[in-house]
Amino acid sequence: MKRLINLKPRRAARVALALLPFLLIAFVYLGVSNARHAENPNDRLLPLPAQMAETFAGMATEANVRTGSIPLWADTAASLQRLGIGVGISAVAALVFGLLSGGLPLFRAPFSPLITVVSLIPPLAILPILFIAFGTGEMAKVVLIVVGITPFLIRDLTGEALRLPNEQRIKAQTLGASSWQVMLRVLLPQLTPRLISTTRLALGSAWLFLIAAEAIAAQEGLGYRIFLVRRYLAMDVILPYVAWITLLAFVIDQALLWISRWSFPWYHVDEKAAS
Amino acid sequence: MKRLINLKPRRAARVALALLPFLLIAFVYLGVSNARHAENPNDRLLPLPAQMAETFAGMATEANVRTGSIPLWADTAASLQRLGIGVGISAVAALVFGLLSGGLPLFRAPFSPLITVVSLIPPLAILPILFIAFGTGEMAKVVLIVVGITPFLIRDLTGEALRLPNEQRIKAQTLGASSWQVMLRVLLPQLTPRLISTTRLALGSAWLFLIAAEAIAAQEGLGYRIFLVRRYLAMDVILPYVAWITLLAFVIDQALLWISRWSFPWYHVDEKAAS
Amino acid sequence: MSLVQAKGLEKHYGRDVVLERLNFSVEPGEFVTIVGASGCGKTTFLKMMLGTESITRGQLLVEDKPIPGEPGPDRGVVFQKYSVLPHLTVLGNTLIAEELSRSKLLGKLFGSRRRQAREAALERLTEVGLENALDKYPHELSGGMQQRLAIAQALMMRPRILLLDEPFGALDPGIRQDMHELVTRLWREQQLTIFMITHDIDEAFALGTRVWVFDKWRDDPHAPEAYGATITYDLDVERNREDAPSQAKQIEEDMHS
Amino acid sequence: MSLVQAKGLEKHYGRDVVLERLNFSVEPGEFVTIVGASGCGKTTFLKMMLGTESITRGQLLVEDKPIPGEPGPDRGVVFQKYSVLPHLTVLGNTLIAEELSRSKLLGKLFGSRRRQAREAALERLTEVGLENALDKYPHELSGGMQQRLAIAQALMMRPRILLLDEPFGALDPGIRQDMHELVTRLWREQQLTIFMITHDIDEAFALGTRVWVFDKWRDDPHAPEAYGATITYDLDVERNREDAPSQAKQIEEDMHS
Amino acid sequence: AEGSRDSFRVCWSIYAGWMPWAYADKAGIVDKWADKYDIDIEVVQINDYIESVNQYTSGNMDGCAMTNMDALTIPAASGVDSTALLINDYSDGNDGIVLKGSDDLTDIEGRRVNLVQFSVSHYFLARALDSVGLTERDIETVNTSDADIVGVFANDDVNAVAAWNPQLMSIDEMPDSHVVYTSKQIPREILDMMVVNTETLKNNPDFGRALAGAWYEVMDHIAKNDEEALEIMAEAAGTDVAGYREQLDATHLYTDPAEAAELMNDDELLETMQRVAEFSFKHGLLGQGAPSPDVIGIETPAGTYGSDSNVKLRFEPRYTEEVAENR
Ligand SMILES: Nc1ncnc2c1ncn2[C@@H]1O[C@H](COP(=O)(O)OP(=O)(O)OP(=O)(O)O)[C@@H](O)[C@H]1O
Ligand SMILES: Nc1ncnc2c1ncn2[C@@H]1O[C@H](COP(=O)(O)OP(=O)(O)OP(=O)(O)O)[C@@H](O)[C@H]1O
Ligand SMILES: [Mg+2]
Ligand SMILES: [Mg+2]
Repeated sequence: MKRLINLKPRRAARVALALLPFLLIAFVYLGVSNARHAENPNDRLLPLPAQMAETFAGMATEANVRTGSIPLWADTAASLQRLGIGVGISAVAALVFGLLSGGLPLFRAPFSPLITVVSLIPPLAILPILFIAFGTGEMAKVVLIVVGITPFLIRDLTGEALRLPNEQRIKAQTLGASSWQVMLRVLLPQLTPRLISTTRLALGSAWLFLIAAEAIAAQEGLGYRIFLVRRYLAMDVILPYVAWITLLAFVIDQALLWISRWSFPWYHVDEKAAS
Repeated sequence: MKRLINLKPRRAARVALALLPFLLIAFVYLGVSNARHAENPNDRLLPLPAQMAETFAGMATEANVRTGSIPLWADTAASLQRLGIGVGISAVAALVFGLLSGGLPLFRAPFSPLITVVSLIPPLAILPILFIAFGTGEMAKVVLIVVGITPFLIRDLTGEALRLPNEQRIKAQTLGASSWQVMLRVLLPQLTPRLISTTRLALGSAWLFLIAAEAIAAQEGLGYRIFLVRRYLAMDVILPYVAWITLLAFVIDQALLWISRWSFPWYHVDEKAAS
Repeated sequence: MSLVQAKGLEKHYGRDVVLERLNFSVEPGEFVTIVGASGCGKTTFLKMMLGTESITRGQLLVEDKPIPGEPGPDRGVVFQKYSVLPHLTVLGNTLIAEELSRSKLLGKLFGSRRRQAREAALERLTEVGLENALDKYPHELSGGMQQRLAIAQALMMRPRILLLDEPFGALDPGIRQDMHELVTRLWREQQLTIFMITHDIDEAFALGTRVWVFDKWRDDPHAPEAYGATITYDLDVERNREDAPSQAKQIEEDMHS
Repeated sequence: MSLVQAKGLEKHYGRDVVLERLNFSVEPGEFVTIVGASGCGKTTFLKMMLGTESITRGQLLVEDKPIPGEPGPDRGVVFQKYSVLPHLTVLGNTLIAEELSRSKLLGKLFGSRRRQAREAALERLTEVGLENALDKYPHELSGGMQQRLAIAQALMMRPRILLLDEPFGALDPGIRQDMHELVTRLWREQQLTIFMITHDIDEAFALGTRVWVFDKWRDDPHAPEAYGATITYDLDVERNREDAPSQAKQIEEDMHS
Repeated sequence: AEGSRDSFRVCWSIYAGWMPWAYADKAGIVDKWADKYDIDIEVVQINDYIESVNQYTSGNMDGCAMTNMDALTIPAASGVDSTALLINDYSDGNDGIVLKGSDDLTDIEGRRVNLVQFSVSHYFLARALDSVGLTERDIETVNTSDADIVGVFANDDVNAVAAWNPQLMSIDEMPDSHVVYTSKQIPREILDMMVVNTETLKNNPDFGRALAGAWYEVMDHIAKNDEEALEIMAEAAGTDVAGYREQLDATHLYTDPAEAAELMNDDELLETMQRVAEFSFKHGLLGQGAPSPDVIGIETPAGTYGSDSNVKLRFEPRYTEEVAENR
C-alpha cells in the first residue's frame, strides 16, 4: 500500500469521484425540498426540481408580451454583451497600463501607488457616484465592471512584468532592442497569457459587479431578472438562473483556458501537474 | 542618456512622483466642486472639502442621540469585526482544504471540481438561501464573506501546492516522512505565506461582500451607513466614508505584507525588485 | 545476494523508447557512476530507482523484491535542482531528517532530543563546510553551498542506497575536491551503495568502483525514438585503477564521435 | 589603444567589499577566461562589463571612454540561466537579434527580409546542432540545448565583446567539445573579444589566450567581508601553450588550499 | 423662452401604482402626447427606487415617480425645487406591517422590525405605533433592502417587518404571518406622485401637459379594465395579471383626474405634509443642520407650510385640472 500522498486515482475513478459531491448535493437538496413541501406545499424557498424545470423551460421558450423577446435569451444576450464589453475594455486597459507600469520605472513611480489605492476602494461603495456620473444606461454597468476589475488586472500584470527575470531585458538590449522593442517583443508577449489567466480569476468579480449593476438599473439581463423576482421569492426562477450563470461562467472560464493553452503552450509548462 | 526602461527615479523623486497623481485628483475635485457650488450653493453631489471635514468630524465625535454611540467608531468596529471573523474563518478553512486538496490526490479528485463550480456561483444571487441557512444577523454577513472568498482562496492554495516542485515531496519521503508529515512540514509552511498574500488579494472582495451584506440588512456598519445616506445623496458622508474604508483596507493590506515579510523572508526573495 | 538487480528493464514515454535492455546486478557497497549523453535517460533511470517513475517492462529488484513504487528512507537522493527545502534554514534542512523519523506526529523535536539531533546535524554540516551558515535560508546560499547542504541532508538518514544526480555540477574545483573526499569517506564508513550521475568522466573514474556508460544501443536516423539507451560499457574500475585515465580518454572519444 | 581597461576598479555591496584593486588592460581579439572560487565576484565583474551593475570606485573604460551604464548590442552575453526568451521558438530566439536591429518599429520582419534573416539564423543554428529543433520552445529543450541556443543567439549580433558566464556548465563532454570548437572558430572569424567565466580550469587553459584567477588578495578571518577579490594571477597562455597543463595543475592546487 | 427645451427624461421604478408608466412607454402613449406638443420624452425604468430618486435629484432626470415623503426629504431637502405634477394614487393597503405568531399590532413592542429605514415605510410604521400608543423607542429597527425583505422574512430570526407591495403579498403568503396594520387605516396619506423639476416645468409647461395627458390616457385603459394593458404592466412588475390585480386592489389609483385635483386642493394634504415634515425632522431627514420641521416650505393650493422664502416642494393641480376640463 502506497502512502496516501502517492495514491492517484485513475481516469475513470477520477471522473466518478468528481461527480460524487454534485450527486450528494442534489440528493440533499431533494430531501430538504421534499420535506419542506410536505410541510407547506406552497413553499417557495426550495422549489421541487420539476417545478424549476417547468419555469425555466417557460422562460427559455415563451416570448414576453411586453418586449416580444424570450426572457432567458434576451437576458443572457444583454448580460453577456455587458460582460464582454466591460471585461474587454478592462483587459485592453490592463495590458496597456500593465506594460507601461511594468516596463518603465518612471511611469511606475507615480502610477503604481495610485492604482494600489484605487484597487482598495470597494466599487459597491461608490456605486451611487458611478450611476450619477455615468447615468443609468449601458454605460454605467460597463463602467462598474471596468472600475471593479481593471485595478486588480493592472496590479497583477505589473507584478508579473516585474517578476520576469531581469536577464531577459538585458539580453534583449544586448541584441539591440530599444525600450519600445523590449516592451513590444519581450514583455508584451509574456504578459498576454498572464492577462488571460488573471482575467479568468477576475471573471467572478466581473459577474458580481454585473449583477449588482443590473439589480439597480436595467430592463433586461440575468441580474435584473433575479432582482425582479426576488421580491416574490421566486426561487423557481432564481435557482435555475443561478445555475445558468454558473454554467456560462464555467464555459467562459474553460474557453479562455483552452485558448491560452493552445496559443501559449510555453506559458502552461509548469501547470501540467495541476490538471 | 539611458534608455527609458533603464531610467530609475531615485528615492526622493519616487516619493514626489507617487504623490503627484493624488494631488492632481485633489486639485481637479476642488475645481469641479467649487464650480458646482458657485452655480448651486446647495449642491450635494460634490461637497466642498470643508463641508466633508465638518460632517466627518461630527460623525467621529458626536454620539447619536438614539443609540448613544458615536457613528463612525460604532460602524468601524462593527464592520471590522465582521470582516475579521469572516476573513479569519475563510483563511483557516482555505488552509485546511487547500492542504488536503493540494496534498492528497484522492481528496482532490472529488473536491477540486466541486470547488471550481462553487467558486463560479455569484454569492449575491443566492442570498435568500444564505438567509435561510444562516439567519439574518451577524452570522449571515460573516457567511457571505466566507462563501464569497473561500473558494477563491482554496483554489489558489491548491494551485500553489501543486506548483511546489515535486522534488520536495520526494525528498521529504526519502528522509522518512509519512503523508501526514509531508503535509505538515513541507506543504503547510510553504502554503502559509501564500495564504497571506492571497488573502491580501481577496480582501478587496471581502470588503465588497461585507458592504453588500450590510446594505441588505444591518443596524450599523460602514456599508450600512453608506447605503442609508445614499437616499439623501449625502456625498458629504459617503465620500469620507469611502476614503476611510480605503484607508482601513490599505492599513490591513500593508500590515499583512509586513507580517509576511517578517515571518517568511524566504518567500519574498523574488519580489524585492517589485518594490 | 545482490542488492539491486535489473532484468530486461525498459522505460517508454508513449512511443518513445528511452531505456531498454537494462540488465545488471549491483552488490552492496558498490559505487556506480553513470555517464552518458544529455537526454539519454540517466535521470529517468534514477527516478525509477526512486520509485517515482513507473517501469514499462522488465523488473527492477532490491534484495530480490520489486522496488517500492514510491520514495522511502532507504534510498536517499540529491537532485540536480530543488534539492533543499526553501522554507527551512541550513540547520532546519539538516535536522528535518531526524525530526521526521523521531517525531511521527509533529515531525518536530524539542528540548533535549532536539539538542541531540542538532549535534549530529552540526557534525555533518561541519563536514560540508556550512558550520558558519546555520541560520541562513537556501536563497541566501550560492548554488554550490545549496548542493553541499543537499548532500549533508541526504546523508543524515544513513540510507542504504544513495542516488546522486550531478551533485557536483555547480561546485568550483576546490570545493568539488573536498566533496569527493567527503562522499568517499562516508561511502566507506556507512557502507553505502551509491549511484551517481555525472557529466565529468574524470570524476566518474575517480570516484566510482564501477562506471556505466548509457548510450543508444542502436540508432535509426529515420526513427530516432524507436531505440532506447542501455548500458553500453560496464567497467569495473577498482581492481585496475591505473588504467582509469586511458579508459576515460577512450570513452570520452567514443562519446564525442 | 586597448579595448577594455580597468583602473582601480572596485565593487562594494554596502559594507561588503566584493571586488577591489582591479587593474588590467585587454586588447581587441583577446580571449580572457576567468576562474575563481564560488562567490568571489566573477559574475559581478561580468555585470559591470554589461553595465547592469554600478561601479563603486575606480574606472572601467571601453576604448578610453567610461563603459555605458546599460547593456547594448556591442556587448553580447550568455548568462548562467534565463538566457533565452521562453516565449519564442528556437528559430524565433535566433531571429530576434536581426529583427530588433532591422525593424525599429515592430521588431519583426516579414517577407523577403525575414527569409534572409532566417537563412542567417539557420546557418548559426546548424553550427550549434539545433537545426532539427527550429520550432521547439525552450521548455522543450534540455539544459544543454538551451545553452547552445543562447550561444547562437548571442553570436547573431556580431558583438565586439562577448561575455560568457559558465556557458558550458550544463553540457556533456561530447557537446562541450563541439562548442569549444565553435566558439574558437567564431572568435577567430569575427575577431571577437571574449570574457568567459568557467569552473573548469582545463577549459580555461584550453580556450583562453589569457587566464585570470579571481581571489581575495588578503583574508582577515575576523572580518571576511573587509577585503575583496582581485586578479591574483594574470597568465598569458597563448605564447607558451606547452606549459598550460602544469600551470593549470598549479592553480588548481592553489585554489584548493 | 429661456430654459425651454424639447427633450426630457423621466424615470420610474417598479411599484403597483407606477406600472402604468410601463404601458404608457410600451404602447407609445407617451410618444403620442409628446409629439402632440412637439417635444421628446424618454421614459426610463430604474429597478432601484432610491437610485431613481437620486438620478432625479442629481439632475440626470427631469422627472421621477416618488412618494410624497421622499419628495420632501430627498430632492426638496437637497435644494432641488420640485413640483408634484401628478398624484398617481394613494396607498390603500399597499403598505403593511407583518408580525409572526401574532395578529395584534401591540405585540410589536420589543421586537426588531426589518424595514427600509427612513422610507415611507418608516413613516407608516411610526403612524401605526402611534395608533396603539407606542413609540419608536419601544422597538428596534433594522435597515433592510426592499428587494431582499421577503427572503429576510423567511428566516426564523425575523418576526416583524414593514413592507410594501409586491413584497407584502409574498410575505403574507408565508406560514404564520399576520398583516396587523395596513395603509387602509391611513388613507390619502401615502401618496405616489410624478415629481418634476419646478424650473423645467415653468419654462416648459408643455412637458407637464404631455405627461398629464399620457398618464390619464393610460388611466382610461385601466378604468376600462383593458386586459392587454394589464398584462403588460403585470409582466413588467414580474408577476401575472391576477397577481397584479391583487396589488391594484390595495392601491387607490386616481383614474379620474378631477378626484386627484380635489385631493391636491384639499386642506387635508397640507396637514398630511405637515405631519410628514415633522416626522422627517425628528429623524434628521431634512438635513443635518435643519433647525425646525418648517425649514423647507411646502406649497399647496390650500396654503403653504413652513418657510415662505425657501419653498422647495410645490403641489401643482393645474395640469390635472386641465385634463379634467378637456373631458
Ligand atoms: N515526462 C516525460 N515525458 C516524455 N518524455 C520525457 C519525460 N521525461 C523525460 N523525457 C525524455 O526522456 C529522455 C531522457 O531524459 P532524462 O532527463 O532522463 O535525460 P538525462 O540523461 O538525465 O539528461 P541530462 O544529462 O540532460 O540530465 C529525454 O529525451 C526526455 O526528452
Ligand atoms: N545584489 C547583491 N547584494 C549583496 N551582495 C551580493 C549581491 N549580488 C552578489 N552579492 C555577493 O557578491 C559576491 C559575489 O557574487 P558573484 O555572483 O559575483 O559570485 P561568482 O564569483 O559569480 O560565484 P559563482 O561561481 O557561484 O557564480 C557573493 O558573495 C554574493 O553574496
Ligand atoms: Mg538528468
Ligand atoms: Mg557566477
